[in-house]
Order: sequence, then C-alpha cells, then structure tokens
Amino acid sequence: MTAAVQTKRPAWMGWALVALAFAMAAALDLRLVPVLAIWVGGWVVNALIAQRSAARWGGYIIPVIFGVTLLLMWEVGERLFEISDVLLPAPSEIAARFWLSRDILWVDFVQTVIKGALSGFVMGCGAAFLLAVVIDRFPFLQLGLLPVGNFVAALPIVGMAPILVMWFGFDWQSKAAVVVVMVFFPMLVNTVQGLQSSDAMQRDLMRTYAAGYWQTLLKLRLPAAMPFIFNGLKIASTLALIGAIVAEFFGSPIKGMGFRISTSVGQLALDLVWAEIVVAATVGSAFYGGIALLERVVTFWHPSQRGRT
Amino acid sequence: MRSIIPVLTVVAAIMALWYAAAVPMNAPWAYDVAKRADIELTFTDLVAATWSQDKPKLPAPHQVGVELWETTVQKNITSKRSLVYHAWITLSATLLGFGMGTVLGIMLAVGIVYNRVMDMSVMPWVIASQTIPILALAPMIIVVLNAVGISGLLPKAVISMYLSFFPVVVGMVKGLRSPEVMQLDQMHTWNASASQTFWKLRLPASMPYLFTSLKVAMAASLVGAIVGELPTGAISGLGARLLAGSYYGQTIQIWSALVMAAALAAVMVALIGLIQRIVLKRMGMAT
Amino acid sequence: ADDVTLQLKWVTQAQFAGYYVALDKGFYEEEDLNVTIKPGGPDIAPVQVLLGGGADVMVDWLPSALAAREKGAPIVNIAQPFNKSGLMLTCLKEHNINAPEDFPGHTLGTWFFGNEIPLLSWMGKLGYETDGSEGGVTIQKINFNVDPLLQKQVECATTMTYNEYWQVIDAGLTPDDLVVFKYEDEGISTLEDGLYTTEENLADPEMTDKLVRFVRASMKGWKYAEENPDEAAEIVLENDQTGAQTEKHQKRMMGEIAKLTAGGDGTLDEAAFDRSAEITMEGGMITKAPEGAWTHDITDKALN
Amino acid sequence: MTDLKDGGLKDAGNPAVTGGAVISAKDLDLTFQTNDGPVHALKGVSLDIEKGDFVSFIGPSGCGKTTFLRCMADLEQPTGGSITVNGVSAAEARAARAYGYVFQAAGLYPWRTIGGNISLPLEIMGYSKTEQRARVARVLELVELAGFENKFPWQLSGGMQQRASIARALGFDADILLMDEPFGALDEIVRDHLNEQLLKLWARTEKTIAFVTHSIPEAVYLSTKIVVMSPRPGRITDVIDSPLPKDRPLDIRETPEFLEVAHRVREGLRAGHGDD
Amino acid sequence: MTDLKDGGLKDAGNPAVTGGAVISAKDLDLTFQTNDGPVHALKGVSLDIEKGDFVSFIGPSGCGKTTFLRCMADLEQPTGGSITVNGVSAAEARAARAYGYVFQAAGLYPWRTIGGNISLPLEIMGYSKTEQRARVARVLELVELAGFENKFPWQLSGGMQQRASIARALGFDADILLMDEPFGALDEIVRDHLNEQLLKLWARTEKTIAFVTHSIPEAVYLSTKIVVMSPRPGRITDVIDSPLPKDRPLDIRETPEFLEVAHRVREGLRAGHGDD
Ligand SMILES: Nc1ncnc2c1ncn2[C@@H]1O[C@H](COP(=O)(O)OP(=O)(O)OP(=O)(O)O)[C@@H](O)[C@H]1O
Ligand SMILES: Nc1ncnc2c1ncn2[C@@H]1O[C@H](COP(=O)(O)OP(=O)(O)OP(=O)(O)O)[C@@H](O)[C@H]1O
Ligand SMILES: Cc1ncc(C[n+]2csc(CCO)c2C)c(N)n1
Ligand SMILES: [Mg+2]
Ligand SMILES: [Mg+2]
Repeated sequence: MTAAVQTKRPAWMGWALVALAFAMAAALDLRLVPVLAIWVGGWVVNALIAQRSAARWGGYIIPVIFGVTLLLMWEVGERLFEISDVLLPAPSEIAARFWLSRDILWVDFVQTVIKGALSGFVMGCGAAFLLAVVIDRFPFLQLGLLPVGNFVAALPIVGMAPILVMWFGFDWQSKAAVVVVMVFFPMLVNTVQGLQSSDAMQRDLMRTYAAGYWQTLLKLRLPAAMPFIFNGLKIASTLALIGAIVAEFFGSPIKGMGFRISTSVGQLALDLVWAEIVVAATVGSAFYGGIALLERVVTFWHPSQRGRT
Repeated sequence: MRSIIPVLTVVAAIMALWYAAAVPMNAPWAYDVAKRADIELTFTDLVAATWSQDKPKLPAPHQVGVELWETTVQKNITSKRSLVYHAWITLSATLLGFGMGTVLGIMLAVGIVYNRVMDMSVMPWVIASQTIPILALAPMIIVVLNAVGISGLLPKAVISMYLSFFPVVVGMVKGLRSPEVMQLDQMHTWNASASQTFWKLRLPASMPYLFTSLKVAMAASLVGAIVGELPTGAISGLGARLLAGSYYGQTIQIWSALVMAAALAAVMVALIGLIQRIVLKRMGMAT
Repeated sequence: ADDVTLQLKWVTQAQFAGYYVALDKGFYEEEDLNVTIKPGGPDIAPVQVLLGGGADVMVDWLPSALAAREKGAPIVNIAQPFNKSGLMLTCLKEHNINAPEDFPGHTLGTWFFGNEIPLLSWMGKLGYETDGSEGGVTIQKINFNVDPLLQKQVECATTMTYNEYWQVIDAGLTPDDLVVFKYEDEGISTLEDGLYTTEENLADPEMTDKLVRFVRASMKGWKYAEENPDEAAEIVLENDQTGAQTEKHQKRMMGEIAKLTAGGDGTLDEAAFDRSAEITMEGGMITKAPEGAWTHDITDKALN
Repeated sequence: MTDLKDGGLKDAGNPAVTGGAVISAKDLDLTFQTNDGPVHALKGVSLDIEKGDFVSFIGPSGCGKTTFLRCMADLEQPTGGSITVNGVSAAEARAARAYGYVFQAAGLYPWRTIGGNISLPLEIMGYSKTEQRARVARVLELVELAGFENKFPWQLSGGMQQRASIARALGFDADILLMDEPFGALDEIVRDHLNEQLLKLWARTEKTIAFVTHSIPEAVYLSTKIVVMSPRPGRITDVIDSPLPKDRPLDIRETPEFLEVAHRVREGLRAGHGDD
Repeated sequence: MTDLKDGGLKDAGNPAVTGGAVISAKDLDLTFQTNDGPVHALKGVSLDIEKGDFVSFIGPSGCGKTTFLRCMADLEQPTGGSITVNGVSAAEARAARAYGYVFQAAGLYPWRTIGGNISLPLEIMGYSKTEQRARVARVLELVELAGFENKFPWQLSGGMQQRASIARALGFDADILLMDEPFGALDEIVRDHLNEQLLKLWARTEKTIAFVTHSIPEAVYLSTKIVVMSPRPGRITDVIDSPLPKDRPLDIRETPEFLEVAHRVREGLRAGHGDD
C-alpha cells in the first residue's frame, strides 16, 4: 500500500546519474572507475532482488551482497591504489590472518567476550532491572535517581575505564565492571519507562480486581514493559562488547581482544587488528541479532513486531 | 521543580557513600605511608589521610571540587591550564561531529524509509559498524585523514560523527515510519506527492523520536570527541587532560576532567530537552 | 622556507626538548625550515603517520622501528640523538627482589607497543618463562603510568629514568624503598629516540637536503638543551598544550635526558645498532638481521 | 450461569444490603483541577440503585457518565458528598471484589489470548485451573466467541474485542456489573442479540447493573430506570422509571409504551443539549 | 457552499460522467493473502452509483464495507474485476482528486490545530492562503466547530474530533464523498443534527455520496439506495431503492414508509448474519 505513495522516477534518470558519476570518477582518477563499477553492479543486483522478492530470503541475501560489494571495492581499491599494509590490509590478507591465528582469536574471544562482556552484561542488566523495579515502587527515588543517573551515564567510558582497572585489577573483573557501568543506565532508564508504560485503563482494570502489587507487576507491568526492556538490552548488547574491549586498552593480562588490538597496532600487525575487528563485529552483530530474535518471540504482540517483517 | 528535594537527597547520599568509600580504598596507601614513617594511625588520622592524598585511588569529593574550582574559576579561560578552555576545545569537536552525525543519520534514515534496497542492505551494516571498538579505529581514522591533509578539529569530529549517527538512524527510521497506515492513506486520497508526504506527515510525526535520539547522540558525540583526542596526541581538550592525568598518575585531574565532561553532556542534553519542549509545544505535542 | 613535519613518539615533554628548543630558538628558521612538531600519544603509531604522509620525520625507538621495517614499512634511521637507554625496571623493596635471581614467582609490569621486547629478551636470557608458570615470571601489560606499582598490582614496573621513576618518588616513596635495574647496566639496552624517515624521502635529493638541515638544527637544539636544561624545560612547558605538566617535573626530566644525549652528535653508533638489533631478534620481534635500516648520509652531511 | 453464583466470593460485600440500596450516592461532587481551571465533572449527584435494578445512564458527551461509574468503582475519588456500595465504602467494596467493570474501550492485554484475558481476573482471584477453564468456556459461549479462545486480541475485529471484554467482566461472580458503553462498536444485529443475552443474564442472576449508553432505544429496552444527565456541571436532570415488564421480547420496541418512554428520554436529552 | 464549487479542481474528473455511472464496479474481487490462508474480503461485487446518489452500505462487521470503499478510493487494488470512477480508473480519479474520504476513525494530525488539519488537503492541492482561510471557516461553521480552530485535537472530545475529520473532507471541491462510519462516536442528538446537515449539503451541492453505517435508521434516513452486504466472502446481498422523497425532515423516521424500508433492511441484515 504505502509503497505506492512513492512516485516512480523514470529509469533513464537513474542511468544518467550513474553515467555522470563514472565520468566524474574518470576525470578524478582512472582507478576510481572499476571501484565505482563494483558499487553500481552490487546495487543493481540488489535492486533486482528487492523488486522480485517480497520473500523472506531477500532480507538475508541483500545485506550479504551489499557487504560483499563493499569488500570487493576495498580489495580492488587497495590493490589499485597500492595502499601499504601497514596502513590498511586487504580483505584477503585479513582473511588469511584470521585463518592462521584462529587459536589466538579464540583465546581472546573467551577472555573478552565470555569472561568480560557477557558476565558484565548479565550483572549490569540484572542489577539495573532489579533497581528499576525498586525505583518504580518508590517515586521519590525515581525523581531523585534518574536525573543523577543521567549525569553519571554521561561520564565518558574512556575516562572511567582506567579508574575501574585501577580498582578491580587487570583481569576480566575490571572489564566486567566497565561493562556493568556502561549498560547499567540505558537498561535502568528503559526498564523504568517500560514499567510505567501500561496505560491508565489497563491499570484501572487491575484495580477493579483489587489485584495486589505483585500480581499487577507480574501480570501487567512486566509484560507491558517488555518492548522497552528489549530496547535496553539491544543497546546494552553493543555497548557490552565495546566496553570490554576498550577496558583492555587500559591494562590487561596478555590476552584479550583489546589487548591484541592495542599491541598489534604497536607492532603494525594491522591484519591481526582487523581480524580482531572482524570477530568483534561478528560477535556484536550476532549478539544483537540474538536479542532481536528473542524480542520477536517475547513481544510478538507489539505493533512494531506485528506490522513489519 | 518538585524533583529538587529528591535529587538533593540522592546527591547527598552519593556524596556520603563516596566519602565512605574513599576511606577503605585509599587506606592501604595511608597505612604504607604511616609504616614508612613509623607512626600508628588512629581512625581519625586515617580518615583525614585518606581524604587528602595526592594520588588517591578514589579522591574525596572535595578534592575534585577544589581542583575544579581552581581550574575553572581561578584560571583565565584562555589559559592552557583552564579546564574551561579544554572543555571548549572538546565541545567544538563535539558539536561539529554531532551536526554531521545528525545530518548523516537523517539522510540514511530517509534513504532506508524510502528505498527498499537501502532498507534491506544498510541496516545490518550500520549495526555491525557500531560493534567495532572505536578506540581501535580512531587512530586509523586520524592517520588516514592526516594523510590527506586534514587535521585539527575535523578528524575528532569525524569520530564523533561515527558514534552519533547511529542513534539518529535508529530513532529516525522508527520515527519516519511512525505515521499510521490511515494517515498515509489520507495523504494518498489527496494524491499528495512523496515530498509532500515527507514534509507534512513523516517528518512532523518523527519529531519526538528525533529529539530522543538527539539526546543520546549528543552524549555519544562527546565520547567520540574525547576518544578522538587520545590518539591525536595529548594536544588539548578534555581527552588530552584525561590522558595527561593518566600518564602522570594525577587521579584528581582525571576526575575533574570526567566531571567536567559529564557536566558538559548534561548541559547539552538539557539544551536539547529545552528545544524539544519548545518545538513540541508549538506543534501541540507537549506532554 | 621549506616545510618539515616531525612526529613525536610521545606527548610533549622534556624527552623531546631538543626539537622544541630548536624551534623556539630559531635554529630551524636559520636553516630556512618551517617545522611543525606533532605530539604523539598511546594509540598512535608514528610509523603510520610517516607512511600515511602526515609527517616527514619521526622519533621512534629502534626495536619498534625494526619491527615495522620487517612488516614492510620502508623506514630508515637517519640520526640518533640518544646514545644511552633510559629504560629500567623498578621494584618495591618490600617484595624482596634484589637481583635478577629473585624474579621467579613475581609479577613484572611493562608497557607493550614494542616496549616489552627488551624485557622479554632479558627474561629469555635469564631462562625464565614469562607465562606465569612455575619457576617463571608473570608479565603484565600496564598502562603508561606507575599506579600499578603503587597500588601493588605488580611488584616491578617498567620506568624511564627521566619520568616514571620520579613519579614514584613524587608519590612519597624514597629511593631506599626501591630497587632499580637499568637495562643499560644489564647489557640489554636498545637504542631509543632516533630520527627516522622513509626510503622514498631519502631517494629525493630535495628532501634529503631538507633533512640534512633539519638534523643539523635539531642537534644544535639538543646541545643547547644539554647546556641550558632549565631554560629548555621552560620552553617545553610553553609548548605543552595540555597545561598538565609541572615545572618541577620537567626540569628534573631535562636533567636526566641530558645524561642520555651527552657525548653524542647524532651519528648512529653501528655497534649499538647491531646489539639492539640482536636483542630485538632474540625477543622475537624480528626474524632476521635488518639490512639498510640506517644511513649515515644525513648526519655526515649535517655535521660537516 | 446460576451455578456460578455458588463460587467463592459471593458473600463478600453483602452484609448491609438488606438494609438499603446497593449503590447509594449522596450529593456527590467531583471537580478535576486542570491547567485552565476546575472542571465540574459531577455536581450534587444523588442516586439510589436498589438490588436487582438495571440502571441506564444517558446524556451528551462529557456530562460525567463515565466519571460517575468510576466513582462507584473507586477509580475516582469524589471531592464532595459520599458514595456507598453494598453498604460499605466504594474502596471496601472494590477490595471485596464486589463488581465487574466493562470499560468504554475493550482494553484487552495484547500479550494474552482471548482466553487468557478472560481468565486473568480469575487467576488474580485465585480460582483453580479447572474452574478457570470451565468459566472461560461458558462466557465465551455467552458472547458467541467460542472457538476464538486462542486468538490474540489484534486478530479480532473491534466488535469481537468488545465482546471479549464483556465476557471478561462476566467470568467471576460479582453481584454488581458496571458497564460503560459496552455495545458501542457493534452492529445492530449483534447489538440486539447481546441486549437480549444481557437481559436474560440479569433476570437469571439478579445482578445489579449500571449501564452507560448513547442509544435511547437501547436504554429504554434494557432498563428498569433511566438516568438522564447533563453537562457543565455534570448532574442528573431526570430519572425515569420504566413501566415496561421485566420480560422483554425484542419487538417490545415497537409498542406505544416503549415509544412513549423513548420520547420522554429524548426530550430530557434535548433539554440537556439546549443548556449549552 | 455552492460557491465553493466554482473553485479550482471541479472539472478534473468529469469528462465521462454524462455517459454513465459515477462509480461503477463490475465483478469486483479482493482477496487478502494472510498467514492462515486467503481472506475473501470482496467476491463478485457489482454496483453502479449514479451522479447525485446517496448510497449507504450496511452489513455485519467484517463484510467488506470498508474494503469496498477503499477500492473506490484506489487505496486497495482489487484482485479481480474492474472499477471505474468518473469514467476513468480509480487511480486516475484519485490523481484528479475526485473524492473526499472520511475514515472510520478521526485520524487528525496531533501536531496541527483543528484549523491546520482542515487546511492540510487544501495546502497539498495548492489553494491560496486566503482561499484556505475562507474555506476552513466555512466548513467549521458547517460542523458547528467555529471557535475551535486553534485548539489541538486532543483538547476536543471524541465526537468533536470526528466532526473535524468530516469538515476536512468537505473543505475541497470533490464531487464524490466517501464516508466510512463518520458518525460512529456521536450521541444521538448530535448525530441527528449532522444527519440533517449532511442531507442539506448533499441536496445543495449534488454530490455523490457513499456512506458506511451500522445504524439501520441512519441508513434509511439518509439514502436513495441502501446496499446490504454479507461476509465470508464479502458480497452484496440486497440493493434497496428508497421510496422516500428527497426532502426529509427528521420526523419522517416515524412514518410507515420509513419503518417499512427499515424493516426490509433489517431482514436483509439478519439473513446475512444467518449465513455464518
Ligand atoms: N482525568 C480528567 N482530568 C480532567 N478532566 C476530566 C478528566 N476525566 C474527565 N474529565 C472531564 O470531566 C467531564 C466528564 O467526563 P466523562 O468522561 O465522565 O464524560 P462522559 O459522560 O463519560 O462522556 P462520553 O459520552 O464522551 O464518554 C468532561 O468534561 C471531561 O472533560
Ligand atoms: N489488510 C488486511 N489484511 C488481511 N485481511 C484484511 C485486511 N483488511 C481487511 N481484511 C479482512 O477483510 C474483511 C473485510 O474487512 P472490512 O474492513 O472491509 O470490513 P468492514 O465491513 O468494514 O467491517 P467493520 O464494520 O468492522 O468496519 C475482514 O474479514 C477483514 O478481516
Ligand atoms: C607508541 C608508544 N607509546 C609509548 C611508548 C613508551 N614510551 C616511550 S617514551 C615514553 C615516555 C616516558 O616518559 C614512553 C612511555 C612507546 N615506546 N611507544
Ligand atoms: Mg464516557
Ligand atoms: Mg469498516
């Protein structure tokens, strides 16, 4: 329905634009032409798929093609422009390094993701959730704690991390602490807002049943809060990983993704740096995706989940 | 206004906790010093000692307060030793990055909402981009921009932008899609053009989402500017203060830079909140 | 005037006094140079800046420069103002570490970024494992300050004679509370702050000429700094844009730095180079002896 | 339905009923403080509802019908006067679960199925699982939604949702039913059917019902007593006792008595509108 | 109102009208594909609406009334059959802004005042500022909302919002009005008043009106033609031409002719319900 609102521009206009872009690229630097060609190619393929299929698989294949397009541009550009490996390695080199350093990457993954990020995520979100329930019960706390909380949340992590490393030592505990600090307030704010999001009539209904506090919490407020809680969890999931990695920049045992990235930069082993970045991005996206999936299951009833696929 | 008393109570409670925590955290050092000087510490001595160390593990609130006072009020604001001067450096990168991030975020969101291919291809990569540790990328960004002759404010702003466009994209995609089917159908019955639908329906409908994400983006942008100040070398700005404080073990200096940064963020976010209230009020959407 | 950009390895401090003095006293100007000095930081690899075109010359330590060269970065040492190493390991006396034999079972903190190499070579020489296993030591990555030592998170920490050591002293400890091992004394020292540029620059006569003038003026700056340490420290303070440095600390640092540059004229000592390269190789940072990693061309022209 | 009445809580609010009215409002005032001055939603409202009465409230939009019902349900605190329910205060009656309330909008919980929504009050009041299942099935039957038990609210049309919300209020044994425009979203045929069902239920169980509607025929068809209200300030302008017999087939609506009462209500309403 | 008709876009959709029906549906099918199988919202629906007709659609919930109206408005694409509006396709008619549409819910934009909401389509269609102001004032008068121009939607009661939404559809000169239960949220008195006004407007401007309602009396009172629909699949079961004169005072509703037509409609409806 809504798609029909968009008026169709004639196709030749698009092609004219593409031709113009090529002309400009060629004028600037001939090497830009193949790079641009890859971009246009990927785009056209995706446009075709998008038109053909409202089907589910389009949703998976299109971002992949998009990503492959970007990687190809990178690879070809890297070779054509002869960029030094010390500045930016090519995707193929990164892939090779990834394969050769599997064991290192695995050790780092366990140290940073499992020990640091995951434990911090669970503790931070759990504590924030519990505090949110308490705050929700006592409006006084809510009025007082939330503004102060917002202030604390604004403390830049790069400043907090060294302090927390000083307090909690070099191992994963301090990484978890950084993650706890990072995820705590997004989660708290979202949960508090969620617990208040049941509408007046839904609450009145509970009153007519003379339902107790816990019954109302369990049967009304928590289910109603779920979309917000998941918003918080999603934000927290990307923050957790970044937090754990960043914290390792400020002191760590000699393993961990942040450790590896910072030392490898010093050794100009940029391929290993990028291999770690690939791990971080993959794990982060998977973590985010997992929570989004869970959200879809738990809050199936929410309009945002019903409306769009 | 009615929240003043609760806020003060909470602040007082935090201060009390802070003072209390400073004692055990700084005690080992105090004992060390005492042992080397061969004196016994009474409890009051201990408390006094833990609240007045030069390089405490956790500085007492008044130490941070004094440092803040000395580096803001008592220094000429153009002096390199003035925290206001450094805050201004950071703020200018923050604002530039925030502006660029907002524009980029809105443009991406419009593309995602209006273009099916972008909708399906860009979003997962935008999410992935945010899972990359910025601290690892920042030096590369700085170096690359340096190589093409860009230095100073802009590289920091680019990092700010990198962090701040994300909340804007997410919020605006949600906001631009927030009009109900019926409202879109109405536009359809009037045969409104795509741009009329955008300006008269989607954009106004997205305002509440925009402002919420702008607040998040502003905080992210500040973090970006600070991160961007680390690898450019400790030149100036709050990030440089943090760094320099860290190299010379000046805990109090770190804390005062931290508090300044948080205050900066709080002020900017409050400012956005004010604009939000004015705009939404004029749009009749104030709550 | 010709533009030259210098990338430092670290933040503005008396460690780089020579360059700031040359700038401030107009030595560069006399050579018809317009020099920009870029301070460094923890996350910046000067090599990247150099190769990226952000700088023409950089200050670096030899081990990390050799490692970069082996990684494919065509960088060459053109002058070596520091002829002694300021690196040392500082331990708290209370942990009873009085000689290298006492290391096993203890935790040693070091900076990474290539700075761990001499320590690892040393441990290798002593025959200690560095993974915390029985009979070995635990190596801990620490941030660029002495907090971990003071907070007792490590028992020994890497320090520089001119900087971190004095931070320990400033924190209230006395030299009597400390045991120090100077790398120079242990025979495992590597060359520190040298000037490097790219092979590409060296192939360009115009650029070489600029570099010659740059090195000449810089060395003049260094000698001036050695002779007038307090004034040099003042100049450094003026150029510090963070406003975080203190006069006391910089003056003391300048005094120590002068000891490291004393007696040298900027010409690289081949023997010292070979020893440093060997230690770097033992540490595993490079796999084969470097070739063409230094040249006397510039210093020869500059100093005659 | 009669057997439902033997369930748990029936006697809770009953002690004083024999003495007088089930719901008794005396000189009720309710003023909302808003930013542009006070709104007098109710002013000097007095009304007695006897056990077994079926009372309809009718009046222009904003005359305080909903507000009055909410006062009975202890969802709103009157600013003056008094109200008793089952002889005790409204708050006590609520705590004793003396009434079922049907809101103006359906207000189903979207995360529960229709069946889950109907069993919600039963869970809260501690009915056993089997009892819950039996009751859900029975009331779904009553509102003609059998077979939709496992659908979610948004999978139903507006009218069906409204019926589910009615079923929810009928599931447990309250002697009092407070219904705020329950049939607003329904088409005439379904509405007629539900009107009939409601009358039957009422006759069988002797519940006391307070019922808000915009439809004059509906008010006349259902009620033993019709309360006409008028806005600014919200007050009762007329109370009409219906002369119609308790047994009412649908075609009673074409009898002269019926039309006569309807006419009187319409006149009362029109007078209220004229006030503006 | 007549002078409005001289405004800009009147002729846009007129070319073929003289030839035949203003709206003509032939064998219209519309099937929604949903996750639990296809829903036949419309099946084999044929209907001609002549210029100046007032056609009411009545039928149980879910029988396809809204869907049919949406097909006329080119908001839904039929999966079979054909529909023409003003002799051209529905899409072309929409592009020519041939109709005004009142949705089942008010759907006002919360960030615009009532006046701003009514002038929104006028802005989109490019009317001048002064013309906009004049028209807004006129239609506000018509729905009795003069003085509320600068209020925001949420400052109005549900009924007032509904009236504002009607005013919005009347602001520009469409010859066709498509109205989906426009008076659902109003009480009887206001509803009667608006019914009268709508009839007057229709008589004066000779618009063609398609009108969905749940109320049998309303359908009979307003229409020249009553279309009874039935669900699963959605189809037309009866088309009743009204014998009532064009001039209809409110009390025509008590005449035997009126009751006779109403009875026929009710029978048709009941038959549709029986189908389930
Ligand atoms: N929470 C509130 N705050 C302020 N005013 C209110 C509030 N609730 C109701 N009112 C006002 O009280 C008056 C009575 O409202 P009420 O909802 O009881 O009307 P009603 O008779 O139920 O109308 P309707 O037929 O539209 O449901 C109205 O003028 C309304 O604006
Ligand atoms: N977008 C849709 N997707 C799937 N099914 C739909 C959709 N829109 C309507 N339907 C189905 O089509 C049928 C007709 O719906 P429609 O809205 O036309 O009914 P209606 O006659 O207007 O009912 P009401 O009186 O409740 O407004 C219904 O069974 C409905 O469930
Ligand atoms: C990238 C990089 N950063 C820091 C150092 C170590 N370092 C060299 S000089 C100095 C200052 C001492 O006061 C320090 C810490 C390094 N080698 N490489
Ligand atoms: Mg009401
Ligand atoms: Mg409908």
